[in-house]
Amino acid sequence: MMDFLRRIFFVDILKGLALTFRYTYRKVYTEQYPLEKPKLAGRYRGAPRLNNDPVTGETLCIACDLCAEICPEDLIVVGSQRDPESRKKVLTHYTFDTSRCLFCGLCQEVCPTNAIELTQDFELAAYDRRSMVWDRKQLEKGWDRIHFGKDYHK
Amino acid sequence: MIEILLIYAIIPLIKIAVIVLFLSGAIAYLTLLERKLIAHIQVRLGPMRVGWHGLLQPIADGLKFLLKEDIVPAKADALIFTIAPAISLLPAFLVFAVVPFGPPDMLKDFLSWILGWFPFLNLDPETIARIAENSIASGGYVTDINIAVLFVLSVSSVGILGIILGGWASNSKFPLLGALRSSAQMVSYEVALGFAIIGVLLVAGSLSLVEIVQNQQQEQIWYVFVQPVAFVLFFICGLAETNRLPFDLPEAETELVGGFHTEYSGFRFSLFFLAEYANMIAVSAIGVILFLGGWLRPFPNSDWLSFLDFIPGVLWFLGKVFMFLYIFIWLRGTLPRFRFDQLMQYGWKIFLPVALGNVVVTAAVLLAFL
Amino acid sequence: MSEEDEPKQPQKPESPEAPAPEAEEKETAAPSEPSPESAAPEKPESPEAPGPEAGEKETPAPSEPSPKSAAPKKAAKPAPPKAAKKKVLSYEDLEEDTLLQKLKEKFSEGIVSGQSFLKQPTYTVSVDCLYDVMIELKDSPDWDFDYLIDLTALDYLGDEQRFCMVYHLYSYKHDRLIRIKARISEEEAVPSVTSIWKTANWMEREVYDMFGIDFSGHDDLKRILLPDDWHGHPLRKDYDIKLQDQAWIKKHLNIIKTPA
Amino acid sequence: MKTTVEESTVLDAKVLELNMGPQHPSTHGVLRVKLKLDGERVLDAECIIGYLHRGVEKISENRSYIKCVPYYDRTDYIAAVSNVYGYLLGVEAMMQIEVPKRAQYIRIMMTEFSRISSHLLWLATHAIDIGAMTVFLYCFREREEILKLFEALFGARLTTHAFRVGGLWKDLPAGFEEAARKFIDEFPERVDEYEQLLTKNRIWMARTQGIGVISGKEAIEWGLTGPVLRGSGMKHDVRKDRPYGGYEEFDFDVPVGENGDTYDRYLVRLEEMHQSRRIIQQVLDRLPDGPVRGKAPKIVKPPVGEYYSGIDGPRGELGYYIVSDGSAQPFRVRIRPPTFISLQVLRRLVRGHLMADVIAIIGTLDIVLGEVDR
Repeated sequence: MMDFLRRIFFVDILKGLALTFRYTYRKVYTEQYPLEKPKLAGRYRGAPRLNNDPVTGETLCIACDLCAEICPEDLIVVGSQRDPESRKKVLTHYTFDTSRCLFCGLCQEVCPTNAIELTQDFELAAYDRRSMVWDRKQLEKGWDRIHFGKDYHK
Repeated sequence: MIEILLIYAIIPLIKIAVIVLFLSGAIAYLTLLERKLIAHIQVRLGPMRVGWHGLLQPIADGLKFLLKEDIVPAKADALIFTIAPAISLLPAFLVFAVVPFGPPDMLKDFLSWILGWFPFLNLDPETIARIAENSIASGGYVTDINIAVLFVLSVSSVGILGIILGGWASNSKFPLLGALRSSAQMVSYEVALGFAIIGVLLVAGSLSLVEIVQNQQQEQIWYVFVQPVAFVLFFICGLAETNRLPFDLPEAETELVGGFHTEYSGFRFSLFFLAEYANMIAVSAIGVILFLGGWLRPFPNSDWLSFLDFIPGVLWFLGKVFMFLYIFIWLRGTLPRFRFDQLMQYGWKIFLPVALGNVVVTAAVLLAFL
Repeated sequence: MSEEDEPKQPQKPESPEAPAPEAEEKETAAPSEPSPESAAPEKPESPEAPGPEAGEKETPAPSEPSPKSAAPKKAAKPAPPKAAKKKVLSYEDLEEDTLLQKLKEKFSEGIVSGQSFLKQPTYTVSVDCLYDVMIELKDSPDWDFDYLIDLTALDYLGDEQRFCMVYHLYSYKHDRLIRIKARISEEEAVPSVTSIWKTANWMEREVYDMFGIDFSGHDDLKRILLPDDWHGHPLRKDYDIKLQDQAWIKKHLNIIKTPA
Repeated sequence: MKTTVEESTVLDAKVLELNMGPQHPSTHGVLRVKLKLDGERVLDAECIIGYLHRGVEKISENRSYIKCVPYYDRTDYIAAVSNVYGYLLGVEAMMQIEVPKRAQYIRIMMTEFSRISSHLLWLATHAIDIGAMTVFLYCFREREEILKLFEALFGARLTTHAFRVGGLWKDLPAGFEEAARKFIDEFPERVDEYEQLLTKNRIWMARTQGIGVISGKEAIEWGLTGPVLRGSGMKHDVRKDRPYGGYEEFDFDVPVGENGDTYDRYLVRLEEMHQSRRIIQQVLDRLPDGPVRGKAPKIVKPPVGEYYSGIDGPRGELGYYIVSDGSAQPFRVRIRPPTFISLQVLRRLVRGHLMADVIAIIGTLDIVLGEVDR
């Protein structure tokens, strides 16, 4: 009987309506993304960066090739040369193909000097594929973002 | 001469133009209202970019529809495919020919004021008064016909044709299924809807929408209190008639992709879209007139509420329509969708018998006590 | 969420000029050098290390078609000698296993071996009596393996009996997980177990798709993951990872030049 | 009531063949179902899959054991954490690596979080398939909170690359435990909200009760696992039957349904979320101190052998059958994909139902095409 009354008076539906009505005038949850940049965790693995020594400005990379070895996609190419004087390996070039990157973070984990690092920069869109392969210069500078229309990030 | 021209041609034409324009705007902003309201139900913001809080979004959408490529599928029946959206949209607008937005003397003061501003018409005050007195000119409606309810029912069922033809002419399977669903759905719910209205007609004793409202004024009560069952039925069947959730089976996008308008794009799609929202407004308007006393304030004629009289009737009317629409959208944000066979079962096994019973009970009560 | 624990500032190495990092690099680089394609000659271990070394390390299980013979290319890779500090895991012959004994009683020759690895028993049966063994395992109330967890195949390229069917069975009643293996040659067909467990249907189709193993008695044996007119069976060991059906790609995708 | 293909040809009724997918709003990706319809009644259905096939198993054979891991994130991308967990349990067993207690606990906690987030996504899509669009966004709101936790701990939200051989990448970040506690404290309330919108709603009940019924015995025969099996009243859960990774230390119930229909599976999944919450609560209360990464060699080279490691993923038994030939690359990694196997049953379940039910049944099987196609 109770059940019948509930059905007749649409109790189930009215309960749902009450819930949605409560929500109508509640604070919204979403972020207005390009206007409002998300706060990413410090561990977030985004755009790669090749770090320089903050004091001397020289690269931290010792061209050990570990990152290239561990990379599942084989997308890191490290070029090195042996310095005839100090018998040290010197980095000549370094490319990182972000279009194939899994962002698994194995390269930064394995790096002995914290040279390669995945930063919190996540807007990696580019207009063509070629510009997704980053060379050493770009890696050291950080990602030069593609801007759309009026610059949302300023 | 000019008096007759004014009463029977010029003023009605102007009224038609105003209503069509107003309706188009209302539909456009109804879409915005729907998006915003549903967004807020779902703890998000909805359109925010075009204009302040997306206020210009409907215009941007309209432009987008107009600029898009109009695709007619290669194997579609091109003629029917092209005219189907128009068939669907026209009846939705036609309904408003008989919808009274306000009382018969709504424009009386306005007309007598504005006609004086046209010196080239050479109207003397008496003619102006006569024109303003004439309810054809001064009524808050385009026309008042004595079979308005029948007119509404018959015209609105033409709109289904557009959906069926559009779904059929697309020559595609999902639209065909959508068209089949909608024809079955509309036919079955039209019956229950008709019987729900009959209850009101019995009480009102008239088929004219204006008279129905006037009767509510005389009896000092909205018919929703006299005919609550009919009102609930009308509301549910109205949802079904306008293909709104939980009865949006013809266009259930998670099942039939887009239902009858899967193959439509650009401007033609927007016509279907407009028709759906025009129908929503039409059903709400009819519902307000039949059950919620049209342009009347709550408890008409009871003096203790007379301080509400300063609000013009047309605003009462529009406010109630807005409330209806709000509930339509609110329901959409809350409920899941029925299945096709369940919909038919509800229609024939529950709503129709209840509506019939309502008619019988109403008639019996009327016979016994009046 | 939490503001971060580690600063993203590049860490300064102790002394970039000193040879220390380089030495460290040599140490670390060598052992964590897993991938064969980069087996550079500068590695300390010589790549010419004799193949049998790998074989020696394994406890030879006479009847077990162990993968040692499987990948001749990989067998050339030296195993790290120092890694074997702990007791090296290996296959153990099953003893006092009632299931093995019962099966041997019933099928005598058909049961090739019973072993276990990490306490997961494996029974190798001959393909001729595979179907009967499966029926026995499923229907006999003693075993009641009502749930076929998985069905797959292994490709031991170069062996005479090239493929190995692997079935994982589980009994909900007895809470017991076993593995059944059957070796087959390339031409042989495997009896389909779809009539025993319905769930085998797609799994057998997948094995057919990926290995090209034929199942007799399967009513709908066609490719499942790849397109029907694809050539080749990708999970075979002689199917290179970069290999694609170029004709198919040209026909269906209209890509003329694909990366090699 | 039920028409078969034969009957309808006898009646000379035309059978409508309808392609649902691969691009269809509610086939959860790129599933293609070829439906044979009589009116709206489904006579037969054939699944055509493989549109998302990337050959993960082949890729695994060509990568070292460590390098494989990020690829398993991408099989079942909805519950990436569980995927990696299952694989690493197998590798660690073969390598005899001992995982520190703290790491074990955190792994269990994150796997349960992953279960909740996966179930939330399931509920969201299932509800929107049936037309309740608001539940979709409410579920996404809670899922977002979990993804934020993933981001803080793992450094990624979806394809998390959650665990490493021997433990975790890093220990819990500061503030993680508080955030996790906050989430699980609020969570039951949120589930109640979904229930308020769905559980007793007559439309929801009408759409899900009696749809896609399968008996427990038949479910086992079809190899169904996880919530689909439990919805049919079979109390089987790999976490209880063959405990792994320390699950035996925690207290939780295995919810079961009665009728084996879509509604019961819905209830089972809702209850599973509560149970996962219970496990997380226990983990947080008992989380030991210590390292999070055990002693694992730099190169992972399991001895010659084979191991099947099965875990209870959100969608059912997720198994990894790893065969090692002693080298640094697996000889073969076979993934037992729960939804690949449970998708077979679609054909059996939809016969005789209406077209709208096909959507509901696809939803209730909780398939992820990335895993089906691998």
